[in-house]
Amino acid sequence: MNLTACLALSAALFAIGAYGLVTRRNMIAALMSLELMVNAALINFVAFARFGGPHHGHGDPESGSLFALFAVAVTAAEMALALAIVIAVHRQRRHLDIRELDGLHG
Amino acid sequence: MASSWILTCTWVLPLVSALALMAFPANATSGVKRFSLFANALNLVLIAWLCYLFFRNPPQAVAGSTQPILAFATDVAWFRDWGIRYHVGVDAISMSLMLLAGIVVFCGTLASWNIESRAKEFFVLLQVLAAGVFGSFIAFDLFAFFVFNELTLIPTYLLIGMFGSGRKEFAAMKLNLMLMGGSALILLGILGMYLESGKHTFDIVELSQVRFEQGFQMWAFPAVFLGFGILGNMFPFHIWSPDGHASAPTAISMFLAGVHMKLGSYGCLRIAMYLMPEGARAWMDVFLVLATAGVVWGAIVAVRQKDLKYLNAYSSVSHCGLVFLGLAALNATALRGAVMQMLAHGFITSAVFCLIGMIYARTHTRLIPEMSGLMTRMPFLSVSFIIAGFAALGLPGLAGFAAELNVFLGGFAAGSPLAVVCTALAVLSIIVTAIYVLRATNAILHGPPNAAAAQVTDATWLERVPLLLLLACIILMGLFPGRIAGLVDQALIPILNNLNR
Amino acid sequence: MRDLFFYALCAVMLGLAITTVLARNLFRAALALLGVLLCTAILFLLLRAEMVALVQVMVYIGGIMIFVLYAVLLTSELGGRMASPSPLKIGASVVVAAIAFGSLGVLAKRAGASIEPASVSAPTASGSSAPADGEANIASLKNLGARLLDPHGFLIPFELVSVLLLAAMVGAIAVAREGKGDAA
Amino acid sequence: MGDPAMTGASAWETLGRVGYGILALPFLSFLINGLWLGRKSPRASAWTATALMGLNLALAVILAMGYRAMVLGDPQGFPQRTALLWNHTWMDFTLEPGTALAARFGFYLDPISVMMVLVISFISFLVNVYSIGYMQGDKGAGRFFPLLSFFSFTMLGLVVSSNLVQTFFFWELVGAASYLLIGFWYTKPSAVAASKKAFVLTRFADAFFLMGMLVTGIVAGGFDFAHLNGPEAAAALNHTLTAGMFTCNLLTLGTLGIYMGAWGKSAMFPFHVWLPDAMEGPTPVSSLIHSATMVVAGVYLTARLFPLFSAAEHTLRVVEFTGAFTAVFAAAIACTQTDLKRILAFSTLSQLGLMMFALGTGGSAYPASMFHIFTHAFFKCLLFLSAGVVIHAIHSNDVRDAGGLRKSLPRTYWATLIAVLAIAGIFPFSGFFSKEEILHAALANGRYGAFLAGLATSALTAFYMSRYFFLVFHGPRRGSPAHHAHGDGHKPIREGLLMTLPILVLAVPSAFIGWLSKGFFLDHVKPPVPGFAEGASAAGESHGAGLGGTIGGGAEWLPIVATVLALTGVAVSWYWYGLKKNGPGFPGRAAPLWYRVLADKFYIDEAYLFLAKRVGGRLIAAPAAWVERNIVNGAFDLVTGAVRKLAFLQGLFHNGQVQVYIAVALVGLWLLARFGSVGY
Repeated sequence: MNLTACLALSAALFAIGAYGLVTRRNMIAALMSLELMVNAALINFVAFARFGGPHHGHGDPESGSLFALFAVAVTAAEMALALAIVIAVHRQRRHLDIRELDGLHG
Repeated sequence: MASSWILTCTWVLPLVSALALMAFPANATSGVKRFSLFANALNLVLIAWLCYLFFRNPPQAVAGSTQPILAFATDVAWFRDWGIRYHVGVDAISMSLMLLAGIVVFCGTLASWNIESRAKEFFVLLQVLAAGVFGSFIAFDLFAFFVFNELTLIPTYLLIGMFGSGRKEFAAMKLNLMLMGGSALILLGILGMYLESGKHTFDIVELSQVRFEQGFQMWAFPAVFLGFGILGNMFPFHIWSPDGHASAPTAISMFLAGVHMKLGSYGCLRIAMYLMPEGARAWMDVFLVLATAGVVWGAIVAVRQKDLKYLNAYSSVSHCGLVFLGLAALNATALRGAVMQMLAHGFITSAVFCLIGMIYARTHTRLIPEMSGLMTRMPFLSVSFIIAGFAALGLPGLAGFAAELNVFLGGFAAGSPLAVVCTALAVLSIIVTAIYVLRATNAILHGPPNAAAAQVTDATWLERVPLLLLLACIILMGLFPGRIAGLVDQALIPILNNLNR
Repeated sequence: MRDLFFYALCAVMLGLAITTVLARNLFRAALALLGVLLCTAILFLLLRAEMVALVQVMVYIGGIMIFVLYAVLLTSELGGRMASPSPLKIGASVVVAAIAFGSLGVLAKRAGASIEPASVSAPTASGSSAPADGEANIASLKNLGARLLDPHGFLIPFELVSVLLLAAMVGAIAVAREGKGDAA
Repeated sequence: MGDPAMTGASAWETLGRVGYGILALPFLSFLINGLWLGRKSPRASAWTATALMGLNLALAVILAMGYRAMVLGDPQGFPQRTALLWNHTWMDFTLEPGTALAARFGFYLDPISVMMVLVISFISFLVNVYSIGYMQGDKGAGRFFPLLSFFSFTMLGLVVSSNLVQTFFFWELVGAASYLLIGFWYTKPSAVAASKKAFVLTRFADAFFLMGMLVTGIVAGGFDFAHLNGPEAAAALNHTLTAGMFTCNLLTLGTLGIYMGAWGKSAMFPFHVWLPDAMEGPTPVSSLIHSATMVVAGVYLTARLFPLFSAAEHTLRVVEFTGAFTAVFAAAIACTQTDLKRILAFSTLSQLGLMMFALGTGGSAYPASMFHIFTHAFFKCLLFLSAGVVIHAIHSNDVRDAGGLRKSLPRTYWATLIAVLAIAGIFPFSGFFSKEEILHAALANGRYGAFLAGLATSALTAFYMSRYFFLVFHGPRRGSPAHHAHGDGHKPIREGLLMTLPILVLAVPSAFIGWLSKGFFLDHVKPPVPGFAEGASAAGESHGAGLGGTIGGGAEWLPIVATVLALTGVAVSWYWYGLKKNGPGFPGRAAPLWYRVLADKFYIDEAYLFLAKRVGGRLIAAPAAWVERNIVNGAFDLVTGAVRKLAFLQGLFHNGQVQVYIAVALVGLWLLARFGSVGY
């Protein structure tokens, strides 16, 4: 158990999340994949806090933990909004298929 | 000089008024109009006062000097590290163009009085556009000039796209794409000069003392001249202008053709020819041919136009061709003719576009075959139209002739066979000009009045003011061109000295 | 022993993560995600970040996952199966995921390599080669609290987060609320 | 004025003010009536304009007297009989540093400018008086008088020009004023078309005038007539350019260009087509155009630059040929026309041709030509004004509707008779003298072709003018259907005083002025060339080919031949139209081909129409417009289209699918990590 292993785990989680984010057609499922990716980021924060960053040679455990905490808070806010949007979209369209929601197409 | 920052006010004032207009509630249409009219009138008064000061005591150029004598100059560092300065000032050329711009903006504001929806946005954009043009005319730093020049593009796009008619999105896009293309060429040349000079400066006065290498000028001159030529409506890059004018609202047509295009020809003279005279001499035969082609082509194509705005747009191509012909003939009389033609065409074409807008507001058509006998119902507008038309076809006593005479005389005096042939062709184009001008006036004003003419009314007093102002300028310049010609000659001395070095 | 536990945890976590992105049933996917989050909390404990682990359990599992489950319940049939993506899309997504993993993996390896040799050469430093032994890299709750409320530390972000959360709350309500027209 | 003490500086100053006044009064009338009074009260504007023109006439008389006393009376001080009242620089052109080419506005006094000022003021005044009556009740009367004043102003400005640029300036303004006046009844499509035709055709010629003027001015080094007419200018111009296989003499080129302007303005063939159509304007305007303004401007310009022209042999031949041809050509057409005013218009063309070819034959014809301008102005004005009375009376322009008006319009009848005799060249009416001088000069200069053309023209003129006279005033009243339809057929025809008074006044000079002023023209009217006054002196010989010769040498038989020819013409006409009471058409059942060709004016108008519509419109302008729309503009569309096609590729990634965006972003992340400096 060292920094590399933790980072590899987080990279794997991130990749899996990315895969889900790109393939899932259901908005909630895509959001859950997004959660996986955020989780990977959290792991990174904590891992660097524990094993030290590349430049300092040692970690700053409080900062790392606090960054993770902030990230959690931000994720919570994000999820709250995202799920609100999900509810709103579902109410309006009766489905949650991302592919139908192509309003960004010029 | 105590009043040195006064020149800056001419572009700050429209900009500030634009900001102030933003604070107006969206539905305060008449308040917005009154405020912008007030601001533009104030600016016109300011410019007129500056002109008065300038013309009362014009700076006299030293005979052999290649440096312009600037009035009301301000020169402060802007981005010190890059040698960018805020250097403004006026000589007779820019002063008279400033006056033109001030008058056209003022008249354009009055001509836009019938705009009701989104008036606030319209006038905000108009003021920004005006600020850009005023700034460009006074800038004597390439970077500042470029910035002001770019400042004009976005409002133009939005004004045509939002307030235009017909294929307005296409026209706005076409216009902006072409002008941006021109800007890219200009930027290329400007940066080239900046790097090539080795003086770490964008200052026009300083760069004018640099003798750039022939090899550099051979590519940089055509780039800059073409870049400005696109803006100045040079054949065959004029194609943005007919669509643009036809789609633009009246004030913007007036402004584009009357003032904005002049920025292009002004840039050709002030930047391309002044800073790279050797390139100018080497390339002028090419531009001579292009200019003549524009003069003749614009006139011939105008004969077949049915839409009044297209007609005047192609007439502008022809008349702007005369500006370039004057520039390309490269002698004192022709250059002076070019400058005077800028002024004359500015006044004339603004008046014509203003009239077309007013006629359109009454008949709801711009198609020549759909109008007839308007003179019976609107004598004032018709007489104004005839005067403006006569000015456009170069009738003596009106502004167009005074300018054309100089251009033609300079063209013949240029001596080279090519110049003489080109000038002769350009002179012959005045026949075609007479044909299309009279065709339009006869068709829409004369003849038996048709149903469309039955309901129209003559101009209101509010509409008469801009027309009278523009026509007064046309007549005054046509009757007494000697004074302005003498002043322009003074301002041309440094440019000519550079061209002859 | 600790390493063994770590790798087992990793395996469970990855398995659950894959279930999350592959499960046809949305509810099952949500449960798998719950598992992943739980395992992450355990991982945090292993990394001696108890506070983060606590928050992970409370906020994520207690809050966000409940949100998600509610959303699932509100919008889908529980037994419903989602359509599987097209093979082309799977292929493309695998490539994307592989690229993401590859690039991050490279970065991870470089990061690890840049730290571990340094710690070998300087054992007197905070000893990241044997993090279990040293206490230097462990955030005590006391220090954490002090840093969080320190005006020169994280006080301002802390306060900003509260504003953010408030804004998110108001926003969520505004977005999800039924329009005035269909409320009646 | 004859007092030598008066001829000091103060007298010149006074004369200068008179000069300003002569130009200012008509302009003032234009401004007052055009901007204000015309709309308020057409009647008041008519009287104001007339009063100002009367004042103008008084000033013109003062000017003429002053000129006579101070210039002609002082042959030592003014050997060339020219003087400048004042001269202001309008614009300087710097061609090379140090040299300046000036465009000036001046008041040039010489015999012909003073003569023209007198004629223009006199005729304008009478036409104004006449118009008060003629335009009464016309809706546009308020517009008419300012324009009429403007027309007089521009012509006055033209004749007093001291400088070629000034001439061109007013030249164009004359054209513009005539455009506005010909198209005065602007709701009438034919009037509108005629005004456009007149302007465009003269404009066509003026483009060449402008070129010729500029080339001449640049090469000769000045635009002033005093300079251009001097030997240095001709010498400076007289060198030949060779460009490949083309050679051209700058003198010929420049003078030909300038003559093109005169060619168009004086409506010489083939530019003559605008003049008959210009009849669409009100009759007073026609009379002004035909007698004192507009068309004589061309002859005047040729005369003004005569010394320069006479140095250019080729140009002089062109002048002679166009003049002679037009004289016969127009006279032949005039014999077949049925429109009152068109007959007169073609007669003007023919008379202008006489004046023009006279100038072309050489120096000794110069006074003859000017003499003819002078006499022609009076009788032609009279003819038009009386034609106006006839038109007013019968409400038609057509001689077929006229006839037998002798009883109802007695004053007009007698005045017209005098004018017809004058134009036909019957002794002792004014036309006889001037025409005889022209023929004399042509003969003396050895230009026999032109001389014969002149003889033929005289005979034809006598024929068609008496035809006009007999058709209108003798024979049965043919009446106008439109007239009867209006229901006012029984209204008695009246000759209003305001309209007949000018006619009667004009009858006096038409009858006597030739006899009275012949001496003046022979003594004083000479091209301002040193040495010319003494006849074929050495200086004149070396300067130009045509300047030699004397007037009236030998050929005592000429007046007799001319009179016999004219009387023959009158007699034939009297036989056909007076005695046999034929209608205006061909005196037979079917008109032969040559008659139809004449009546249809040689189809020149149709040829122009073909040129304008088919060649100009369909072959040049329409394809140009098509090319502009589809090829020049098409280039832009092509470029944007290509960009758009390229953009399609990039559009694959921008399809609105969030997931695609995310995938692209992730690939981007990889690219950053792989190639960027983010990694370490």
